[in-house]
Amino acid sequence: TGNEPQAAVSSPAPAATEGNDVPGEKVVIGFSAPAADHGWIAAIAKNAEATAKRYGDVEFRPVQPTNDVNQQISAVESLIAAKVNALVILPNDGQQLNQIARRASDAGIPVVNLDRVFPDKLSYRTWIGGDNYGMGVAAGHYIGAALKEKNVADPVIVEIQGIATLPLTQDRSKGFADALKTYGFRVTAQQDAQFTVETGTSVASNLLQAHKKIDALWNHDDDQGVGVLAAINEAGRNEFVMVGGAGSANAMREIQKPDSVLKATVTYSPSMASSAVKLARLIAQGKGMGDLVENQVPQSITLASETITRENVERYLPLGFES
Amino acid sequence: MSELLVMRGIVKRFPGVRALSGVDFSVRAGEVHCLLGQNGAGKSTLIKILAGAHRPDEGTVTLGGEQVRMAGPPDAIRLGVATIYQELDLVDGLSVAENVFLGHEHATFGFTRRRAANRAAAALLARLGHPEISPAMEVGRLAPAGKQVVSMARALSHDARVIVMDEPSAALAHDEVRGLFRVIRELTAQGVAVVYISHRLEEIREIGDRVTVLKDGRTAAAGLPARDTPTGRIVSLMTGRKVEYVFPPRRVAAFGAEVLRVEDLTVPGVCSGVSFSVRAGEIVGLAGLVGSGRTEIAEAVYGARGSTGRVYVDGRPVRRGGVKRAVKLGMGLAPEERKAQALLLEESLARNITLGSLPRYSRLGWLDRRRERADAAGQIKALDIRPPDPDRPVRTLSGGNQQKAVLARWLINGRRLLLLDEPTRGVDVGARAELYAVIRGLTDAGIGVLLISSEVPEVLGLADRVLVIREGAVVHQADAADLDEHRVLDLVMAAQDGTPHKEEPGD
Amino acid sequence: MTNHSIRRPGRPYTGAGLLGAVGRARHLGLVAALALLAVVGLVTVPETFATTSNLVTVLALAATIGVITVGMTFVIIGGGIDLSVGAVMALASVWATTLATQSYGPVVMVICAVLVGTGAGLLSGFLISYGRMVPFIATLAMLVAARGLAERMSDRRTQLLQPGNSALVDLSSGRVLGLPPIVFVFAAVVVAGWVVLNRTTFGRRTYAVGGNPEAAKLAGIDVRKHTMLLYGLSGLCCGIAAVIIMARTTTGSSTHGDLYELDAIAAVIIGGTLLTGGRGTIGGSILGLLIFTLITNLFILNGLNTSDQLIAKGLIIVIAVLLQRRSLRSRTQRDP
Amino acid sequence: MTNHSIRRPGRPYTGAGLLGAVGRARHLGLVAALALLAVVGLVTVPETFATTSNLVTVLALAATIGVITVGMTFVIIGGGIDLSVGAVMALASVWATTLATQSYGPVVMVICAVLVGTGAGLLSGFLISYGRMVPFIATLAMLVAARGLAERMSDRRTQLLQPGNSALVDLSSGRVLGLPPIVFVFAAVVVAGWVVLNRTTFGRRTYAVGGNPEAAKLAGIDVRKHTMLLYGLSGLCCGIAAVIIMARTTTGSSTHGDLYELDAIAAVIIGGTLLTGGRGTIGGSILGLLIFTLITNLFILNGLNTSDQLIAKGLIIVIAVLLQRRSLRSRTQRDP
Ligand SMILES: Nc1ncnc2c1ncn2[C@@H]1O[C@H](COP(=O)(O)OP(=O)(O)OP(=O)(O)O)[C@@H](O)[C@H]1O
Ligand SMILES: Nc1ncnc2c1ncn2[C@@H]1O[C@H](COP(=O)(O)OP(=O)(O)OP(=O)(O)O)[C@@H](O)[C@H]1O
Ligand SMILES: [Mg+2]
Ligand SMILES: [Mg+2]
Repeated sequence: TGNEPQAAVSSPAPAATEGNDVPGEKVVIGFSAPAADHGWIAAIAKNAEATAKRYGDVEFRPVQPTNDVNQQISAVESLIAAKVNALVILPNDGQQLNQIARRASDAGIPVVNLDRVFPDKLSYRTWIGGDNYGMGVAAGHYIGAALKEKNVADPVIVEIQGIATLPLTQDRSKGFADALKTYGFRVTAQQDAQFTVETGTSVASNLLQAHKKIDALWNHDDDQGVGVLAAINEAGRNEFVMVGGAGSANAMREIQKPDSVLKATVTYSPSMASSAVKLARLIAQGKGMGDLVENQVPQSITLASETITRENVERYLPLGFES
Repeated sequence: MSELLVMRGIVKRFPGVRALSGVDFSVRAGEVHCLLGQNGAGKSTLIKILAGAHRPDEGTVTLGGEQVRMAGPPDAIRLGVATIYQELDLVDGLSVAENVFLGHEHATFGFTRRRAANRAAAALLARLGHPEISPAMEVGRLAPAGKQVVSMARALSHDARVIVMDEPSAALAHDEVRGLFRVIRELTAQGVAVVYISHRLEEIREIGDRVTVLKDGRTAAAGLPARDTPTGRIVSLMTGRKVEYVFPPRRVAAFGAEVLRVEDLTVPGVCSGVSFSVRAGEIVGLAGLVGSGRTEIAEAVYGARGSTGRVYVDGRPVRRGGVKRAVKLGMGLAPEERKAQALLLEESLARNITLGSLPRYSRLGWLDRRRERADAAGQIKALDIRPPDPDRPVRTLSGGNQQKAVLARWLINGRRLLLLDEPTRGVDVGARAELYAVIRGLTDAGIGVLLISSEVPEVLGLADRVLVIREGAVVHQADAADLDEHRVLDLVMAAQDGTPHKEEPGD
Repeated sequence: MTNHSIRRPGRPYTGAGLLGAVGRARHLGLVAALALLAVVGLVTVPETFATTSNLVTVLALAATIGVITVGMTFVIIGGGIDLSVGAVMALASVWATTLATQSYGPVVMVICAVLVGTGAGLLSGFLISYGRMVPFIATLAMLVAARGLAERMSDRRTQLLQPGNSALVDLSSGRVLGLPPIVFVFAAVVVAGWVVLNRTTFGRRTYAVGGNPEAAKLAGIDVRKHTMLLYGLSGLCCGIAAVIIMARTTTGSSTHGDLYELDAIAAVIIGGTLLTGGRGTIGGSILGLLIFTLITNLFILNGLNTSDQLIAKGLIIVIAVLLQRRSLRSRTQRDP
Repeated sequence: MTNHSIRRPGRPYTGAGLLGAVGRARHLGLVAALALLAVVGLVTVPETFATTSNLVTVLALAATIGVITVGMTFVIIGGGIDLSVGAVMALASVWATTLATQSYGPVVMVICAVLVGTGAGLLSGFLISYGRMVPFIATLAMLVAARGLAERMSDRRTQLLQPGNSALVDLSSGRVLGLPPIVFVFAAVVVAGWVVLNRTTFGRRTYAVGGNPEAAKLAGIDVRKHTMLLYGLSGLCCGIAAVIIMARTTTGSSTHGDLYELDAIAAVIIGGTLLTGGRGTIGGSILGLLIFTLITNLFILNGLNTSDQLIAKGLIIVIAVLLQRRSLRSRTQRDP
C-alpha cells in the first residue's frame, strides 16, 4: 500500500541509547539481503538504509539483493574483499550462506546475522531475528482460544504458508500445529504461496472451493494476505476467523474494520533491520548496549512475536510496515 | 513492336560476389521472352530485381515507357509485375485460396471474405487445368507440383502486365507443362508479357518467342529468335564453349553382380509389391508421373520410410536400422528437394560434402580436418562446382551447384549404390551434360544407380533399363534401348480400365 | 484437360467441409486430457468439484493468464516469442494504480493499463522488427526493465485500489448472469482473438509472417510492421490482464505475473502451436491453459502438497502431450 | 594437397591458426561490450574492481551457470532447448547430499551428482527424440518434476555437507595457483566443450542435426540417438554444476538453480547462437555469460539499488545486442 505517505521509519525512539548515538569512529557497514520482491523484505532493506543514514559515522554499503544463493555468496565475497567494518546479512538460506559468513568472521569482520540463522555459531557475532516458531504458536493460540470460546468441535482450520522451502515457513507451521494441539485441534488443509499478492489470491480462491465451510484460517504473511483477503471477498465468505502474519500496516487497518474476517495478526517486524544496523555499528565501534550492564552487544536477540488484535491495534499502527 | 519492359545496365553485388555486372534485358507486350543461362548466371537475381525483392546497385528499369524505382515487392505488384519464384514461396499453414491472395486478400474492413476468395481461387485453378485442387485445402498438404500450380495461380491473380516465371516447369510433369503452356498462350494473347526461365531447351523452342542469354552476370545475347537459333549457338553463348547435349554412350560390357535387390516392397497407401534389382555398373531408371510414388519407393529402399518387404545390398538385408544401416552398406540418396532434404544451407560447401562420410575422417570421434578438406576440395574440382570455394556457405551457391554438392557428398564416400531423385532438376545444360558424364562415370567404376526423373528423354537417354511406375506399381520393365518417348508416355498415363500392358521380364 | 489421369484416385484432397472436423480432431488429445481431469475431479472430490462456484473459480483463475495466452498465441504463430508478458502486466497494474492515475477514476485506470501494456509491447516489437533483435533477447530485456520500472514506480510496495475505484473490484466480485464480469472479459478476448486470427487479413497474414517470412515479404506484406503489431497486440492483452489482476487482487504490484511467461508459452505449445511459427490455434492454447488451471485446482481440492503437485504436473504434461501426439499421428502418418 | 589451387586468393583459408581471428571478429560486439563494462568498472570503482579477489569472485560466480551454458549451447545448436537445467542441478545436488549418499564420501557424491544429472538429461532426450515431444514441453515437464522430486527427497530442507565431506568444500574455498579449483573445473568444461563441438564428429553432427535434421537423417546420421545424447550432455553439465554449487554453498537444496534456465539460454543467444539451431559457438556463449556476470558484479560494487539495476540491465542487453548486430551486419550485408 504505497499510496499513503511513507510512515516514519519504524524503529524505537533513541531514548535510553542517547549515549550510544553520539558519533564515534567512522565505520563501513555492508548489507546483503534477498531481493526486495515483496513488502516485508522491502521494508527490511528500507529500514536498514534509513537507520544507517541517520548516523554520520556510518557508511552504508548495500549489495545487490538477489534470490540466488550463488549470487549472494559473491556479493558477500565482494564486501569481504572491500574490508568493511561490519556485515549485516539476511541470507536467502542460512545454511547455504554459512560458509561465506564464516569466512567473513574468520577474516575478522563481525557479522550481524539478521533473521534467517546461520547454523554455525562461529559464523556470526550476533543474531537478531523474529521468532518464527513463536509466531506459529501465537497464531495457534489465538485461533484455538477463539474456537474454544465458540465451542466449535472438530473445526476446519486452513493454513496458507509462504514459500514452502524456507526453514522459517517450516518453523511457523510447527509452532502453529503445536499450539493447536494443546486445544485438541489440527490443521485441516495446508497450501503454500510465494509471499506475493497474486499467489495469495490463487491459492486462497482454490482453497475456499475445497472447503465450503471454514472455521479458521492462518495466513503466514500479510503481503500475500492482501491477495488472500481479495479472494475471500470475491467468494463472499466471512464465516471464519482469519489471522495474519508479520504485522503490515495494511493488515492492521483491516483489523480495525469491524466487519473484516481478519481479526488478528502476529508480528514479525521488519524493524529488526534497523536494530541490526544499530548493533553492527555498536559492534564495529566496540560499544555495548546502553541499557545492559555488559560491555558488549549480546550474542543473540530474539524479538517477541506479538499478537495484534482490534483491542491493541492502535498501539502497533505506527510500527506497521507498508507492504 | 515497342518494348514494354526495359532493364539497362543492371548491376547487383552480394558480399564477395558480383551476381550481375551490367545486364540489358527488354521484353515486348504479348511475347514469351525466355531467359537462359547457366546455373549462377544471375537469372533469378535479375528477376528478383524486377520483382522488387532486390534493389539494384546500378542500372535502370523502365516499364511502359516510364522509369520506375521499386522499394519493395509491393511496388512491383502495383506496377503490374507478377512473379513465380524459383524457390516455392508459399505458406504451408494457409489454405490454397489464402496463399493465392496473400497480400491482396478479398476483405471488407480487414475481415476476409472467404467464400469470395475460394470462388476466385477455384476459377484460377480451373483455368490452370487443376479444378481438383480445393481452394480450402491447406497448402502444406499438397505435393510439390500442386504447390507450383498454386504459385502460378497467385501470379495470375494479379492483373499483371508482366508475368515472370522462374523455372516453373521444374516441379511439373510432362502433361502439366502442357497445361502451363496453354495458360501462357492465353496470357500472351491478351497482351501480357511473359518472362520464362527454364533449363529445358525443348520447352523454350515450344513456347518462347525470343531468347536472352546471360553469362556470368552479363547479357551474352539479347532478342534471339527462340525457334530458329541453333542449339549449338545457344549453348555456346551460355557456356562459352561447345557442349554436346547428348548422353554419354552406354556401356556395352556385361553388368556385374546384383548390387540392390528389392522384393515385394510395400509402402501403405503409396506402393505395393514392388520388386526389382540393380546390378553393378547399371543405371536403372524409374519413369512415372508426378505422384506415382517413385520418391517413396526410393526412400523406402533407403530405409527412410516405413515399409514392408525385403531389400538387399550385395546380398545383405537392409531392413530395420533405417538410413544409418543403408549408408553403412553403401547406399547414398540424393533427395528430390535438395534444400529441404539434403543441404545445411548455412554451413560451408566442404562441410556439406563430407556430411555423409564423417566416420571416414574420424579416429575415436576425432576429426581429421585436413584430410576432410582435401577430399572435399578434390570433389569440388572434379565436379567443377563454382565458385570453387570450400568455405562458402552453400546457401549462396546457385541451384545447379548445390545439386552438385549433394552428389559430391556421396561420390566422396565410395558408394555401392546411388539413389538419384531428380538429380538434374534446375540444373543448366552445361552442368547437366557434366552430371550425365559423372553419373555414367560412376557406373564405369562399378556402382549401381537408381535414377528417378520426370523428364522422359533423360530416363531413356541415361538409363540402361527402365521401370515404368504407375500408381505405386511397376507396370513395365524393359531395356531403355527398346523404348521410346511415346511408348513410355503411353505406359505412364494408361487409363485404369484394366490396361492390357503385361509385365514383361527385365533385361 | 487430362489432368485427372495423373492423380491417383483414392486420395482425395481435404475439402472445405472437412476442415472443421480436422480442427476438432486436432485437439482430440487435449479434450481427452481435459475430460480425464474432469473425471478425476468427479471421482475424488465429487461434492466440491462440479459445483458452479468451483467452475467459476477455475475460470476466474484462468482469466488472467488466459488473456495473455491469446496474445502469446499470435506472437508465437507469427514466429516470435514474448517473455515479457508477466512483467508488462505488472508494470501496467502498477502504473494504473499510482495515486495520480487513480485520482481520475476506474475508466482512466483501465485505459492507462491498456496503453502501458500496448506501448511496452510495441517497444519490444520495434526492437525486434526494426532493431533486428532476436525476440527472446528483446523481450527478456523488456521483462527485466519492466519489472525494474514497476518496482521503481511502486517503490516496491503493493498499491491498493482506492475506495473510490472499487468499481474495478466489481469486475471480479460482481455477478452478471451468475458469473463474474472478468470471465466475460476473458471470453470476449478469446472470441475476439479467434475472429481476428481466422477471419481477418491481419490474422491470416500472421500465419504467413510466422510460417514463411520470405514469402510474406515477396507477397507484399510489410513483415516488419506486422511483427511490431503482433507484439503490440500481446502487450494489449497484458494490459487487459492487468485490469483483471487488479480486479482480483484489488492491488497493483511489481510482483504480479511472476513466471506467467512460462505458463502462457507452455499453454500455447501444449495447444499445438509450433514454436517455429506459422501454425497454431487459439482454441488449442485455451484448452492447454484450462488443463493447467484444472490440474492446480484438483490438487488443491485434494489437499496434495506442492512437491507432489510438481511431480504429478510433470507426468501429466508428458501424458497429455503423448496422447495428443498419438491422435495426431493417426491422422497423418509419417515416416519413421 | 592441391587445395591452394582452388582457393580464391583474397579469402584466406580459415585454418586452425586463423580460427581465433574469425572468432574474434564474430564476437566483436560482445568483446566490445565486455571491454566497455570493464572500463565502467575501472572508472567507477577503481580500487575494488581490478583486484584479483574480485576477478576470482566473478569467475567463481560464473562457474555454475557457465558449466550449464556449455551444455545448453550444444542443445540449442542441435535445434532444441533445455528448460530443466536449474531443476536438474538442484535434484543432483539434493541426491548427492542425502545422508545415505554422503556416507560414501565425496567421490561417490560427485559420481552421484553427475549420474543423476546425466540420467535426467537422457530421460528428457528420450521423451524428445523417441517420444516426439517438443523440447520446450518435455524439458518443462522435467523442470517441474525434478523440482518436485528434489523437494520430496530433501523434505524441502537444505541438506548440509557432513563434516567428513569437506573435501568438496575445498573445491571452492581452496586455492590452486591462486584460484579456487572450481574455476579450473569451469575452464576444463569450456575447453572440453569447445573441442567436442569443433574437433569431433559428435560436434559436427550436432550442427547438422540442428541445421537440417532431415538432411542429417538422409546423410546417415542417427538423428534421434544424437538428440538424446545432446540432452544427456546437458544433464551431465548440470551434474557438474551441482558439484560446484555444493562446493560453494556447502549444501544441496531443491531451491538451487532457480531460473538458471533463463540466464543460460540468454547467455547462449546473446553469444550469437540461433534458437533455430544449426549455428553457434561455445565462445560466444561464454562471452555472453561473462557479460551478465560482470554486470551483476559492477552493480554490487557500485551499490546500485535493485530497481535501477533491473532497468539498467534491460538497457545493457539491448545495447550489447545492437552492438553485436551492427558488427555482424557490416560483415554480411543483407538485402532490404
Ligand atoms: N543472397 C545472396 N547472397 C550471396 N550471393 C548470392 C545471393 N543470391 C544469389 N547469389 C549469387 O549470385 C549469383 C547468381 O545467382 P542466381 O540465383 O541469380 O543464378 P541463376 O541464374 O538463377 O541460377 P540457377 O539456374 O541455378 O537458378 C550466384 O553466384 C549466386 O551464388
Ligand atoms: N508426407 C506425405 N504425406 C502425405 N502424402 C504424401 C507425402 N509424401 C508424398 N505424398 C503423396 O504421395 C504421392 C506419391 O508422391 P511421390 O513424391 O512419391 O511421387 P513421385 O513419383 O516421386 O513424383 P515426383 O516427380 O513429384 O517426385 C503423391 O500424391 C504425394 O502427394
Ligand atoms: Mg535461379
Ligand atoms: Mg518424387
